[in-house]
Amino acid sequence: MKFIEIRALHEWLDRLAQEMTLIAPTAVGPQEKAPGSRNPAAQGQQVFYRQVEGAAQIAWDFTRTALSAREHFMPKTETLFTIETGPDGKAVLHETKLEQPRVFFGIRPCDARGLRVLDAVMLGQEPADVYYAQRRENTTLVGLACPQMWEDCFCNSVGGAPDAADDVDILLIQVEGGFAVQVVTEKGERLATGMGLQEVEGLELPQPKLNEQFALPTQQQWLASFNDVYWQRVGDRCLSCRICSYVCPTCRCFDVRDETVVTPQGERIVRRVRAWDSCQGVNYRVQAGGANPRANLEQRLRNRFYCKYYYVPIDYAADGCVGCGRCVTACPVNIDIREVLQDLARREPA
Amino acid sequence: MIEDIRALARELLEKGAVECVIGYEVGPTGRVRPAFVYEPGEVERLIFDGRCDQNLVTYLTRRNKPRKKGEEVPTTAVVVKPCDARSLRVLLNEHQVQRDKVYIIGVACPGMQNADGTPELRCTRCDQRVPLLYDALCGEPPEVPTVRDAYEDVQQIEALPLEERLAYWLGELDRCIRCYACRQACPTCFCSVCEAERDDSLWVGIADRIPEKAFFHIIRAFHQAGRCTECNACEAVCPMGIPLSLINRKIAKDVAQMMGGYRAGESDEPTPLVTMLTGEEAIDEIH
Amino acid sequence: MSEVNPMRPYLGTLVGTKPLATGIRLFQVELNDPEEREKFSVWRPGQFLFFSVLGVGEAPFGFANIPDPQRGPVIEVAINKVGHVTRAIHALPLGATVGIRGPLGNYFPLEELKGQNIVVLGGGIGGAPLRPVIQYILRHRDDYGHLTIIWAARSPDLLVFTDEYDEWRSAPDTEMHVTIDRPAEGWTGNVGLITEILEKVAPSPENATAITCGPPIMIYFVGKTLGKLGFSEDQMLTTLEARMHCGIGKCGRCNLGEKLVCKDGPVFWQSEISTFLESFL
Amino acid sequence: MMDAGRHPNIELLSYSEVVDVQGYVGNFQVRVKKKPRYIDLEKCTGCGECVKECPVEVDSEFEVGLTKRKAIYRPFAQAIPPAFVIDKRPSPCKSTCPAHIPVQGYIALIGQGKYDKALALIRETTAFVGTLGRVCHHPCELECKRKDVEAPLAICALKRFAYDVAAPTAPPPAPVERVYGEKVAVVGAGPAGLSAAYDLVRMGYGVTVYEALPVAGGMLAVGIPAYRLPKDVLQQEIDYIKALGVEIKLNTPIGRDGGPTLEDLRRDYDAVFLAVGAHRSRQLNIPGEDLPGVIHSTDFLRALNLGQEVKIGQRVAVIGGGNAAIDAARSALRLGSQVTIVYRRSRAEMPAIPAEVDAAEEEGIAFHFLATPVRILSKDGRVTAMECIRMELGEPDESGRRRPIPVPGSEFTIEVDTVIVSIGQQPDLAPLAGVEVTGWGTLTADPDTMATPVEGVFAGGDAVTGPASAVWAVAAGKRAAESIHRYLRGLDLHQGRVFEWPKAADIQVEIPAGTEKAARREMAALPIAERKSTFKEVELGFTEEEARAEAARCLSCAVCSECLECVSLCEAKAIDHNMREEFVDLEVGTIIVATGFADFDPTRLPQYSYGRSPNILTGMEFERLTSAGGPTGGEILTAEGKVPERVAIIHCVGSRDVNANRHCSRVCCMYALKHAHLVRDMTGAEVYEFYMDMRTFGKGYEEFYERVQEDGVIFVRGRGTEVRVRDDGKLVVRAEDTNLGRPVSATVDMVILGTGMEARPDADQVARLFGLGRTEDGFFAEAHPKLRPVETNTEGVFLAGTCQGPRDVPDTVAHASAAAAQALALMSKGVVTISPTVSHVLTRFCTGCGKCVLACPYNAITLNSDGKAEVNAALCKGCGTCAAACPSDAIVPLHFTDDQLVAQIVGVLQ
Repeated sequence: MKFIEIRALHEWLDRLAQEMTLIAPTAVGPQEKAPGSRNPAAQGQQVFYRQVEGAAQIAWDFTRTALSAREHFMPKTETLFTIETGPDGKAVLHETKLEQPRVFFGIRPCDARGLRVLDAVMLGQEPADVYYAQRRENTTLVGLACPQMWEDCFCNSVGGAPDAADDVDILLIQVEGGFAVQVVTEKGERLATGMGLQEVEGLELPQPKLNEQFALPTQQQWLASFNDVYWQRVGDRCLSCRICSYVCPTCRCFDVRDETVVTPQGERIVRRVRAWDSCQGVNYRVQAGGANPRANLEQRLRNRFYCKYYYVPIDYAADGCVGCGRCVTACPVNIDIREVLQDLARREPA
Repeated sequence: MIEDIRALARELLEKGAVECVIGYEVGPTGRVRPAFVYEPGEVERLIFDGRCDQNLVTYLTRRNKPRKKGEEVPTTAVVVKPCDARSLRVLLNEHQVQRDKVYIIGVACPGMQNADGTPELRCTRCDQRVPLLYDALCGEPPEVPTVRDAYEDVQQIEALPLEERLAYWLGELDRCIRCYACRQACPTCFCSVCEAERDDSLWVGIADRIPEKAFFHIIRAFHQAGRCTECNACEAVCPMGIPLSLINRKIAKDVAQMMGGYRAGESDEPTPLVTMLTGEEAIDEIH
Repeated sequence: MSEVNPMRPYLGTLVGTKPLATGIRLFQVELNDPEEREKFSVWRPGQFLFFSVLGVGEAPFGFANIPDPQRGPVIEVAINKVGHVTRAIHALPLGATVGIRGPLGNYFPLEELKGQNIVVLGGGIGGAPLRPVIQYILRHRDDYGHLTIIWAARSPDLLVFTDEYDEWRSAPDTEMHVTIDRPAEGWTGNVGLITEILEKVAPSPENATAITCGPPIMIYFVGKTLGKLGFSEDQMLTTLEARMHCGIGKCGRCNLGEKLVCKDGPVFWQSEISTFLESFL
Repeated sequence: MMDAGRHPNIELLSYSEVVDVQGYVGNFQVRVKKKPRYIDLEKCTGCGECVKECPVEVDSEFEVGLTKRKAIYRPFAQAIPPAFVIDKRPSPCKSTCPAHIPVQGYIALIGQGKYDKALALIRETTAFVGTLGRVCHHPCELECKRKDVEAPLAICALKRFAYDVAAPTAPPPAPVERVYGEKVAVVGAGPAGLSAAYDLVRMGYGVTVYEALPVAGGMLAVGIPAYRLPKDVLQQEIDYIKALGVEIKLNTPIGRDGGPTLEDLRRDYDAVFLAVGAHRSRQLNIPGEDLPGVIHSTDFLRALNLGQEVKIGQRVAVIGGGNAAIDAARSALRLGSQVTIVYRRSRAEMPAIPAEVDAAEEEGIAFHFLATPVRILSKDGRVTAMECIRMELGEPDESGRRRPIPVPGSEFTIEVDTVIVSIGQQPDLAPLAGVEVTGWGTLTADPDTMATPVEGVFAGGDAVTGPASAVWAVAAGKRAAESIHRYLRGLDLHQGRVFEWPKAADIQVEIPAGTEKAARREMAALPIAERKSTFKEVELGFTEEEARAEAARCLSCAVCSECLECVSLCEAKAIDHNMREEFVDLEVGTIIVATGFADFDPTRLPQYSYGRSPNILTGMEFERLTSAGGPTGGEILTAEGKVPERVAIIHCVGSRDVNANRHCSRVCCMYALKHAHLVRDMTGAEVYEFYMDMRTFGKGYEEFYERVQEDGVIFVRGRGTEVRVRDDGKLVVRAEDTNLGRPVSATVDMVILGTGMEARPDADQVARLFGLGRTEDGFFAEAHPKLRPVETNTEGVFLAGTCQGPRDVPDTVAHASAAAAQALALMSKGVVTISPTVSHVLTRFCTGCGKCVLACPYNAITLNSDGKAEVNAALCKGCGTCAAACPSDAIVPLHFTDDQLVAQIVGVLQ
């Protein structure tokens, strides 16, 4: 088993940060906020995956980041191209440039698994999304296994594991004095050459503590429940606030719009941007004539659950949910996807 | 108090006086959340204590619309704390809720608590223990020595030099992901299409950049001027932990100062910010 | 960029425009790059495209014509002024540069319908995506049986392609009926909903396929009426509309249940629609 | 003015107010409130006879307070219409009185020495003048506004005075002629029953009163001891009622002892009024209550009042704290006993009239508060003592009083041989079969109309309310009488009746400036020693002098006292004190607003000492002073009645002053010159004019200025900065003479302040009503200062005169003519053209919050049945205020959309 000492790891990371873009979990925001707040986000600093300058900025002791790794592959906002006027007065389109190679360090296994879902949607079917593809290609994922499953996590119920190496290029597992290192892919291999790994015999890997596993509803149960009043009852509580889709590692809905910005220097920049969107928004599916097939809140809420567990598997042959539990923690009105799944799973197939 | 609420809820549901009672319950993982009770047999789910800090009035706007065109609007009972009652008053003033379609179960408020059991900050500066309006009052008003809000938190920010204040806000707003949860949780944000989400918006794009984020929050704050009841719902739901209520409280403080102590939702008078449109004089004073 | 970027539009020029009805105009676009023009020239009736006003935005529209061998691939779309993009399109001057993405989505399986009688039912602006169907059938007139065109609008000023009715009517083995919802001054033709005239015309379901396009509620009721006339769900084709931002199954917006209108549609058999989890209404 | 008043096409709605304006140009609906004038305009000849006997005087508005006017008055000599008007407002005393006796009226009449008229006036309302004057608990006095000066009027004592002094000599009344055939039976000859009988007989009905007791008067006769209400007083009043034609059948109980039953009465009479009172005592329910030494106050007082022999012991305990308990105690005292009152609450909670409690204490009655008997001890069948327990006060009960709770182990004993129980009474309803009884053991009757659930049967008084006060019984009787009349006439029992009078607290009364304090008179009382042994009346009543002095303290809150003197004086029979306000709905096409201005109130500028000397006058006051109809008959005199030797006139008071109004009032210079000329001309006094600039533009004005200069008026250029009142009354005016550049002063006898014009204080209200804008100075805004000086931004509404800005008479006339011409132009055209720039609602975005409705200055926006905003294009002026107010961006002014504005801005910037 390969092993790296903490100091060596830090040195390697510091080097990496010099050479390329290093993204890693880091604490953001003011230290002192409302420590006792009922809103977990307001209690203190939150950890995000952000570009860091070196190992010192990396947060090592964190549960899961406030936002998933998705923001680095499908940014909250990205410019697809700018529109300029050429010398002949005709429009010229300039597509966004390629990003530099980067290392995504410290990605949790569930977030990495989320990328698998995004891959299926964005790349799995022709034509592929070139922007996503570039970022994906240029990034090497160094995963950091969870020592345990946290409150609200349920990756083990949806086929994942806190120390799964399936979707990363390299996986680090914390052990006494350093990290056990699993190099998973060729891409990982290339990166690992500079790491200075030691080979340690008989390294014992800790067994992460798991949360209780529960059974998921079957396809039949999903089908049979579509028109159930149950959704109305869950929807009663929903605020349509969209937090769930924004913190989700696999939600990929986007909006595209053109915008014209005049810089303070008087330069007029016209660009086409795309930005995150959420199926929970009231006007998400309004049609030109004003018709809205998902005008009701419970229809939109239902759409989200079905998208994860029914539509994505059918349309893209991937599991739509990785069980990271972010939506559970963040939902201000405690709509708990686990509760919904278990409620449905208990139903007799019609 | 819990028993009073349950008994009242049961009576209302049994009589058919209301279709649904909105209150609080404890979810399966022990978190307190809004409860929608339709059957008299389910009233035992209802609870009330210092954890019930969500503003349930938010749900009324939605329930006040007929589900299908022409259908009658059902009557809903809702558990309302003193702060929530002010939001409700604003909604009533602005025709978003029909008074006869809502049964107000007022609760004498013990003050809300943080997760660690300490009193919520906003409750320490609130001097209302009994809602300003209700159809029935549950619980005995506790005598909690409280001070009327002096906006110390706002004053602290105001005291910062301009650059620091700007830096503070840009730092906070940088985390905003434009999820609009603040808006959705806000009882008095009820536009059918938000200014910040209009396809044809001339003023704010969809991008997740600081100018757009700041613009969204500023628009929201201005739209809340004279209407925000400082219920803190926006801040309580923010997944990024942005101190949103500070923005609104800053405006509320200014409104109170300029409009003779006006506090939103305390009377059925419309907000003076609409009715006092005498532009010229003010311009005169500036120059 | 090595690959083709599906989000990048081809640039074209607005070469012609004419009013069709109140608030509705026909726009003719020619792509600038001859290579792209060639690639594009294969669109089929029922497919759609994204029309960009650069700097304002893009929106999806059905093709309103089929590629014309004589004129070259001039793209025609009929656009109703309803939103900010369509308002901008209506304001474009001739010669303006526009963006076109497509052709996207599936199409009416007209090849498979050869030899059949066709009933075309268009409501309002919904007539636009059916015009290529009519054009295609008229161009291949001998391949098809009887053609019934039923055209409806709320009022006379909302009827589209009125200047082509005579041509359509005079085509061999073709009948055309036009109706408006409510009586209007100076209107001497049929008055009544499209379903009423459909019942009156009562086309035979024998070896026939009905192709419908219009607002959701019209599609729903026309489907019912056709059913009454004996059409099976496998004899009804329709094209659905949805709000979308990519047209290629990525943006996640246009789904009806597990079906994506952009990728799995926009053309559906009624038999497919009736198995949708989610209603399009 | 006369021409306008007489013109057949001009309808003058005087004494009226516009309360609502709806609609838009060509289609205004105007709602006008016509205040009651109490004078029929058609009949009033304007002779002025009515004024002569009016006892009420208030400051005359027209004479700016320099003279007085009566409550019935003509605003000014040339008023159009020339009719009189009565200034009548609600008064706390009459509103509070359960029987609504016109208190202020009889007090005014007493004040004028018209005692017989005072008595007659009270008798218009009630026959029990002397009785209520003695036993009433007079809630009116609690609310009398005079209490804000020093103490309320002794209203009750004045009523008694009117009776005492006038009743003995008043001729007995003639029987009232029967007008209606119907007969009414009244059960119970107490205050309620007799009051109903009194009113009904005067309306012209036949009335028979059935009384179980051998005397009439109910509790007044058998419950109240003679030292409070002498028997002869009550008897005289009952005799008065009988003389009108009321038949009283004594010793005739209903439903028992062989008397007729209620059914009999219902059969034999057309209506029945049950006023059986509450004569049955409540029981203590403690051991020993049945002992012979324990009696009930009702029995005790009844026996005493009926002259029967009553045996009580030496040591008497009275249980209870109501009036009956006090009456029983004081009566027992007069029978020679030692008396202790035991009451379970404290003195503050006693329901008895406080003065009665005081009197009892004075007479030597002992009190045990916060105690209640638990048993009565006896020896050999005779009461020896009473064991009591102490109480403490707990939470308030449903009566609002704190509930007494026994203190365990606090028992104590009082040695007594007689116990008089007086803890309340209830009606004895057992004989009245068929009536509905409440949980309190009282009769069920509508509290407003007194109707019972039984057809044709009404009920009131203690039988309905439980034991209450005499005046409440009188009130109930009166209400019942009105209801019975309506019932018998087939009229609605409710329509047009006022059951809820304004609460005294809600009646705004301004205490006239200069009201001096004057102590409340109290009646003389019988010496204590004499009281203890006799049943002679304790209170002795007012002397004439006392009564008139007390009456003079009345503040005339209602202005009109309703003494009705004017009614008898008016030969044209034009006065109707029962007029109500009316609402008139008008449909008009155009509106001209000519609401005038307000004279600047110089007390706002204290440096001018206005109000600190009567010789500092406003221009308007001086104007009245010089008028032949004014207070001095047109002579210019100081308040001391002397011809002034030096007079100062100060210009620009409240005008051209950043501390008051910045505008120039435009007329002051000219009127100041006129005043200077008048003073010079009429008195020859030296006149100083302190002016800033002399503004005498216009035809003939400068010439007049020159003439006044020639008159010898001394002009000082510089604002008068201060007026000081010297100790000797002379006035010192200071100013800076800007010509000389140094301060100057003048000592004068009179100062005339050239007060300016400003917008009326109610201008904001009027502006809202008619959808008018206002300029910075507060006057109504014209549509354009140069081109559209009479139009407003609300189409169809025009301005005339000083409501739009200061102007003099000729300019006002010209402005008014212009407004009339504009209105006519619009009317003759018959159509209006509106601008296409109107607001448009995008319903998809509209949330119906109603902000635009509030913001729209033209009332052009309403919420429709879908809860969405809707713009009336005819009213909309396209001002865009709504668009600014709309938080949802759901309302746009057409042709000024955001897109269009941005396009313009971009165009400008490029």
